[in-house]
Amino acid sequence: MATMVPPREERVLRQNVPSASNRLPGVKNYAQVDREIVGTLRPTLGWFALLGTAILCLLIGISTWMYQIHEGLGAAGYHPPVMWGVYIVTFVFWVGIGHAGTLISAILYLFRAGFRTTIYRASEAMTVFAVMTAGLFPILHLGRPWKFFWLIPYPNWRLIWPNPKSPLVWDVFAILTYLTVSATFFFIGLIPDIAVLRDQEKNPIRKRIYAALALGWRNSDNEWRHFTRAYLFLAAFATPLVLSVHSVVSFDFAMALTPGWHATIFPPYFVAGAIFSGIGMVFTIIIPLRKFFKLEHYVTINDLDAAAKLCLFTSMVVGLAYLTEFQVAWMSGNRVEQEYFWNRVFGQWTWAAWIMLICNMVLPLSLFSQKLRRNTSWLFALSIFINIGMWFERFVIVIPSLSHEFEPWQWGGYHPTWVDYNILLGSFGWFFMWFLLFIRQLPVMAIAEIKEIVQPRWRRHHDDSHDLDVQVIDPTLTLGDD
Amino acid sequence: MTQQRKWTAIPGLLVLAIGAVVLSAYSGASSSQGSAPDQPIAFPHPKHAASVEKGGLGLNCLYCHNNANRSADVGMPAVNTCMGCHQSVMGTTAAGKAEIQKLWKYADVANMGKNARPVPWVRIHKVPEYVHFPHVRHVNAGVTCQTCHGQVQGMPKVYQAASLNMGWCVNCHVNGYDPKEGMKAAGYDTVTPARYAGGVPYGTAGSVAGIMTAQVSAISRDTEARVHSAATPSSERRRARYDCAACHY
Amino acid sequence: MQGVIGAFVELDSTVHAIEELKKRNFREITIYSPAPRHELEEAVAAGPSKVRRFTLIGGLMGLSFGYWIPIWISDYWPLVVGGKPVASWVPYTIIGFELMVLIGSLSTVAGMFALARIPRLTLTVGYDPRFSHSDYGVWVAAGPDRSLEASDVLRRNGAVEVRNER
Amino acid sequence: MTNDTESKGVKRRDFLKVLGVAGATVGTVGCSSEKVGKLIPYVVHPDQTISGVSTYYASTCRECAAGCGIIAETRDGRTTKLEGNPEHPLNKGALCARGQSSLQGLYNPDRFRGPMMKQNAAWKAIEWDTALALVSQKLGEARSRGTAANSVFVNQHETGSFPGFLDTWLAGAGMKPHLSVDFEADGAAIEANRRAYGASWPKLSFTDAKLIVSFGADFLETWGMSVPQQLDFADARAKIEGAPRFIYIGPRRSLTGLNADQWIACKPGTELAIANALAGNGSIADAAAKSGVAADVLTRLQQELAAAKPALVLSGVSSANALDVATAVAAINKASGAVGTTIKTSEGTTAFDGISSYAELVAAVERMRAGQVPVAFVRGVNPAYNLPAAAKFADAFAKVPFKVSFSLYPDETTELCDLVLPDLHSLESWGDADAGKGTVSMQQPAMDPVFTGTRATADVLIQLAQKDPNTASKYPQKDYRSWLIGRFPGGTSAFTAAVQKGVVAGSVAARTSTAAPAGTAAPQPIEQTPGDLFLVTYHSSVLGDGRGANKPWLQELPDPVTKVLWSSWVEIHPQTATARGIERGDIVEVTTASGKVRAPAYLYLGIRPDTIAVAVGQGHSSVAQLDAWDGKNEKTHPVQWGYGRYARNLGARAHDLLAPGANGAGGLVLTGTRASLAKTGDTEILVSTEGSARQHGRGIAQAVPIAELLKPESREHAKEEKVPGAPTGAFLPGLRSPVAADAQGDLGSPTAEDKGKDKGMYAANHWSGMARRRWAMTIDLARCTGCSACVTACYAENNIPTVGAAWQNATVYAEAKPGFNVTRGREMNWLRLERYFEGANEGEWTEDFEARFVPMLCQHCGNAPCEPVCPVYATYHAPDGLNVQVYNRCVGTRYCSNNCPYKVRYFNWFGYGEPDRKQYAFPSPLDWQLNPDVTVRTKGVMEKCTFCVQRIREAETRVKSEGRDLVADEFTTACAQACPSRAIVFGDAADPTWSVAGQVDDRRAYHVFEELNTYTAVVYLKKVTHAPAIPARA
Repeated sequence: MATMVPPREERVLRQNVPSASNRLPGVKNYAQVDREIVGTLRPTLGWFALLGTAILCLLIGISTWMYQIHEGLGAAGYHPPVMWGVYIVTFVFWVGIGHAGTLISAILYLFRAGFRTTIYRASEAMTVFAVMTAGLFPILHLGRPWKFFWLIPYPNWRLIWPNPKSPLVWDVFAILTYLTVSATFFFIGLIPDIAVLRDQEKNPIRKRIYAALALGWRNSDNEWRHFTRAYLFLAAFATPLVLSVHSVVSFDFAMALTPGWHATIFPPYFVAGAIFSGIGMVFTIIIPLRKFFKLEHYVTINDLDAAAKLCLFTSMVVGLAYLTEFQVAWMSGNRVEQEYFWNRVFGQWTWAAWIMLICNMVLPLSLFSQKLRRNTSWLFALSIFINIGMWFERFVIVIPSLSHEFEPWQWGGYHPTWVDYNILLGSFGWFFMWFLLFIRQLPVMAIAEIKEIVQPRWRRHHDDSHDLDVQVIDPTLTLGDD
Repeated sequence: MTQQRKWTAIPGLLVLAIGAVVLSAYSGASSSQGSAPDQPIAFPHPKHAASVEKGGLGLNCLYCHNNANRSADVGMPAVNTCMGCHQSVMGTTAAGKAEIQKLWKYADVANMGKNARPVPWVRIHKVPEYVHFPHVRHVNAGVTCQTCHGQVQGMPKVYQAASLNMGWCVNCHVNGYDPKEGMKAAGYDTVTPARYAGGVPYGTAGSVAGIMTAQVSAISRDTEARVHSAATPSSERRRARYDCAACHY
Repeated sequence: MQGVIGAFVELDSTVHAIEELKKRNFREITIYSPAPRHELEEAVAAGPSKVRRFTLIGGLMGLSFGYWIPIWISDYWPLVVGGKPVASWVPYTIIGFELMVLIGSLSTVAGMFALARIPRLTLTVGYDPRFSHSDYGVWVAAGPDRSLEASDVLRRNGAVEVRNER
Repeated sequence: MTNDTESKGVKRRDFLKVLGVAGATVGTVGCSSEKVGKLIPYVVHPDQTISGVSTYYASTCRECAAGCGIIAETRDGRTTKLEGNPEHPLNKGALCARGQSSLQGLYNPDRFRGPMMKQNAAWKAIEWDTALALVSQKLGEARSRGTAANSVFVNQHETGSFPGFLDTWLAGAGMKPHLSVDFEADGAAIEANRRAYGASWPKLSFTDAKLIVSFGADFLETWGMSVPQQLDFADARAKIEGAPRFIYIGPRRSLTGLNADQWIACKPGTELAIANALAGNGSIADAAAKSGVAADVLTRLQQELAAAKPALVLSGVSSANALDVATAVAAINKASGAVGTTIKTSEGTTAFDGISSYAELVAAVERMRAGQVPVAFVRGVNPAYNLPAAAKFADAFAKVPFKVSFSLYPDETTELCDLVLPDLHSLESWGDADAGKGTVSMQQPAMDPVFTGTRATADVLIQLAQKDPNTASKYPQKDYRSWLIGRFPGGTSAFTAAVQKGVVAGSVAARTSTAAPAGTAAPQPIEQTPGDLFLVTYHSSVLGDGRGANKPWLQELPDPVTKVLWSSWVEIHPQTATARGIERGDIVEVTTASGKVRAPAYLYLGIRPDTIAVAVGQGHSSVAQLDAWDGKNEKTHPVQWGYGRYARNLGARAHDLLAPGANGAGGLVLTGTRASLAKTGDTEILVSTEGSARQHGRGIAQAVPIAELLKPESREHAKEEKVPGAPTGAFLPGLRSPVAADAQGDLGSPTAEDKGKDKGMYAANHWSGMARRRWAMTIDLARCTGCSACVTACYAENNIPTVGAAWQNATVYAEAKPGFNVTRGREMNWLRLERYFEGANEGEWTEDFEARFVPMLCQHCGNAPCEPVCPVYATYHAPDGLNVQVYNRCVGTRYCSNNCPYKVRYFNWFGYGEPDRKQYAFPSPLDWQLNPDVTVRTKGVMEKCTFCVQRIREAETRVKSEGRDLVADEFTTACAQACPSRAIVFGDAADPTWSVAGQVDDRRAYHVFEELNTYTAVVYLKKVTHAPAIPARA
């Protein structure tokens, strides 16, 4: 298989990962990577408690949904003309969360951003689970959820098809594609790491499961060669995909003529918002994770700092979008539009609009301070605010717009009921159930990719490697170790 | 030790799975086609409706189902319609006699019809209730009964001949109803068309009043004559509007 | 298949071993490494991956299918909605794009699977769990006549363990 | 049709044996395999009916005293829809909301199934023979004691032969003539008419009037005969040229008042001063001082009256001096030359002849209290509810040893009785009515009785008489029908012919007036009653005097003025409310000397700040103190006392506030006391369909001053009212186009060149020919009075569920409050009436504001925003211009509703159409009314106005069978059919022979939200405003 190369003099190999040692100074060698990351997989009592809580929330959500299906959507707090409520808000929220994962794993991969390596696996898992969560909501909010498959073009005896002009059908394509591609991307990246687990697992049953999941991966040069290329292409696909998906989600609104929805700014606005909310969620997840899994030397404070800068940037993009919306309404000369925005910010929905503005526009400005950027407690607190703020952003987009449309006679309000809240809770249960299962069953960091930037062992010292922290062979590590 | 290449089986399984899904999408549509429930009286359609040549009485379908050309509902014959003949017609075979006795019970002949009850026929052909199917439109357009109901005149026990699902309906609405096929279904290829003056076929070939000439003629006389000629040109197929609101409202 | 497997702990030794094996005209060499290393890739010097063809073809198929299906659907039952043309290609670009990504990605993965010969049910000869952990492995196909030579090359270049495999 | 269920007491009736293939389309939407049912044929086929094809029976409506002609559409033995009889001289084909709802009286689930008797305070079903024997026995006892003549028979006032028949029967039984009671009738106006014109109700001609002045006469609501009056009023106003101006005088602007061009808000009770001043019996200054109206306003009124001859001045005040006002008004009319022109004394109706006054009823109650009454009969009246609390009816009634009710429904009075002999509904029984001078309106059963246990009272009376040897000879007839035929000139054949048409020349033997009202004690002057605010009570235009409260359609119909439903409310002017810290929805307590009432506050511009108002009609309750119906206690409470499940414990009973005493004509004084108002601290969301009462400049209800229309160059001015971004009004192509207007022109529009593309079935020359038509509708706002008859007609035609009952909310942890779903905006009115106010700043007191009514329904847009967003083509544009909703395809994304600028799409939040759910809107036998041509929607699907597509299909099928083409105006939608203003015209806009095609060209035509380029198929014609001829004050 290996082709002939012209014989040449023995080459002096040189490391070309200059950042390796200063990016992750606490990570010394491959074995340490395996030990520390694989070491996180041991379930603890606290983990079981958390998992139990998540499953409980999920069960509450499921039973509430069953009740809602039986009773009809009236059990939820819909108040026409507000025909879309918490479910669509939460749908957009979760899709948005998903975006940060793909951004980190795909876009930053293409851009070779260094801080990506250690956080991307968790973010990507977050993406997959968030999209899995989001995908439930369009079904959940249907009047007849058992007919959801009518949105999918499949050959049928009725000889009828869905309407490809409907943004909801675009949604079906976008969300399904996104779910498939991000799950594929996630799984492909996991294969070599699962192979590591397979090789290290002692329990025969788990070993078999890992073996099946690893698909017979052997770390051979041929595999790596196609793998890296395929991974690159997937990243290249995922990058426009991530931009398109939230654009398509925004079309759900922008294609309607409802004031407050009918805006050309929506696609970039939504994409920025999605990435912003996603990074918020990444902080929410990564900060406790690195602390409890004692992986601070992997996800370094520098990485968090870099991510915080991204967060600040997207917050400012989102803020600009908010202000642009107001400006467009103000200068449009369209009374319907103006009255709607007035009502949003100073009328019926003041509270929601200001939660959104403060959480998403004002508080993240604190990240201009380097001190706060490097303060994990603040980042964590801020990330919670961002999550809340971004949920309310979607609330503000969906609900006030519908409640204050063209027909003054049909202006209304909206009050969610316990059904809405339970299902919202259930969605968090569903998401965290998967996430908790993930963190104890699969490596939360990409072992192979970290190994890629960790100094390999070298036989000889190179003279010109003075700027590098040259690795010393650990005499304790011999074949058959571990 | 050799390298094993069993992996090819997995994509194969995948293809099978997709195929199964697609198939089930079609098979999921399985209607009650073919169902033939027991009726309170084993009414022999062949005896009544089959042509005289075939040993029936050649009764017109409309003789009993007399609303088919005036209403959305075809109507079932009233008990006294049955009794019109069966007061005197008592059957020839033992089984037939027994069934006619059942009819007498419903008609309560013993008490001069004082406690007569309707016959609770078991329904076989049914479209969902959100489908508006006006028999009158179809019958007056010349669609023979047998087109949808099958050759009832030959069914000792009536069963659902067509699937009655939406694709089946739409097929005819879009591609058109072929009068020739319809007439054939009604058995008109076995007798000379000259016997009929033309008009809307309400019965089977050979029935006493197979064609009702008094009705507005939706099928011209030459259609009848063409029954035996070659393929029907598509322009002569009878088509109906096929947007959703034609039937669903 | 017969061959020799050598395990290395150092990257440069592995590279040297590979290069020497190639010099000695060993044709079938498989390298195991815990992470992709460009040094190894260069040493093996295999051509570019053919995954790209799958990607291109898959993407194009997805794009054309993604345009075709909505246009076909619209024309199949030509209902007017909102006064719009029955088959309007502009919005169908979205479906075209999404299906391009979907089918393109899936065919990329399929291509990678096909080219890398995964999934496979059994690990092949010569594989050792250490190769996913921290060590590099070089497996070289060598008949009984050349196995000694191969072992020698490997050992000389710093293999910590060399085994004959069959 | 499956018939495995049969509710108890419902007779398995002959027509049920019919139902054949595709019988009733009472279906749910789903795709599961169908449960195979039974095909039940007739035993003997009836000659007239074809199963699946409607039969129409002409009859007479009995929901109010007017007696309009109706046509009952009957399918397979069940009446499914009432429409006005176009041949009838009174209503000319129109029918009001109450008339439409007659069906829900017929099929009311709380109707008595058969006779019942109270034994030891418990009710028990008995046999008719037992019941009749008991009545005979009690009557015999009374006769033998010689007290029979003291018995009282209280009957619902009605026109026709029955009152006379009843009096004869009573005489035969030794009793005095009956009391013919109608709480809604304006006794004062009737008495004044008698005195002034010699006729109790002359024909009023609005078309001939130059000026209409109403002193509190709500002639579009409960005053007089609303439908004929409304028809005439709308015709008068639609004349444009020479249309009369209309001035309304009264403390509160009723629906009639909102239709006036000018409102003169006088203090309650001071109409007399104004009327006298206008009649020349008093000074303007004095009137101004008393009434609180500026003198210059009254002067101008006087001048206008003097200038506009003939005028039509009406009096319908409800204060103690009502008779004096009515008399003064008659004088004004005489002076303005109205008699013979606008008041046609010779063409009047006898509908109000022989009516008994409230005072007579009170006198009878006092006789009961004195223990003089041995037997009391009550039929169709509910004095226990309708008499003021001050009359203490229950106590007096309890003193009567034997009380018989003929009521159909378990009302308050019946609960106090000892025996119920349930009558048949008017749609199940025979009768006749006066239809104006020289014509008789026939009443025939449209179907067999719903409950076989019920019997027509007239038949019962005949049976009773036949049991008595003394009277048996006088009643040889088998039943009342035979009795009627016996008296009918021409006998059976003429009778049968007359019944077919519904009206026939002739006259019924009207009952002559009973004795002149006894002098009643003058009530206390209103100024001397306690309280700081005047109290106005009035009969609800929807529920009437309360008799409509048990019909869910009427409960669900928003009050045309306040838009409140399923509850009571107190109208307070915003200024007064602000001063007292009261907000909309705050529960206030209204106290008078007679009692208290708690109800939520409704802030209303159209009421004087020193006045509050409460509507009569709600507040039914049972003596047994039954709780609200919860959907389950049908078993434990077989009789839903308190006027049925839909009326019980809903809102407040305004009668508790009324002061005792009668007006000069012996009529009930509804505006006779002051009241005090207190905030209770409780608050609730007012059950109302009103969003914002202001248009916010969006040009939904547009209007044009009459002066503009009369200018020769008015075409340019027709588009006076600017809406944002309004295009030039080039909407006609969209209406005429076979494919509506498609923005891209791909499908061709009549103005664009055909681009040669295949338009399929949307092409004008397509073989299906569907695209030749463009169904459209015009709504003339100059005619529309906001009466809401169209709304109920739509409910009746389209199987629209009512959603406001307390039990129609979710099951778990959900509020069981009447109207909860409505407070959540979930009402299903496919056609709603929006009422916008123009002028009058919020909170400011002024008489000078305008109300505009807009019926809002699906606009069937050519470029419908709802269509492209549906992911499953559940809504699309049909080639004949309909915006179609396919229920069974709908998955319920509700995106279409979000994208509908008109907000006319309604979602099934619960399984209102599924019989096994507590939210089921049609508990048996209400479901018998369901239109078999319209799918009953299941939960989770969207629905909306279909332009009555089932009627379009029916017409198409009919003309196909008859081998012809549709003729212009051959059929119409339910709303257009019912409209008593003739404001709605439906038809094919692409065919110039249809009326609608001409109407869309009207210079007043406009589309709502034209700037959105939706190319609607509903065209509104602007309202016409009439400024005073004499300039208003500066």
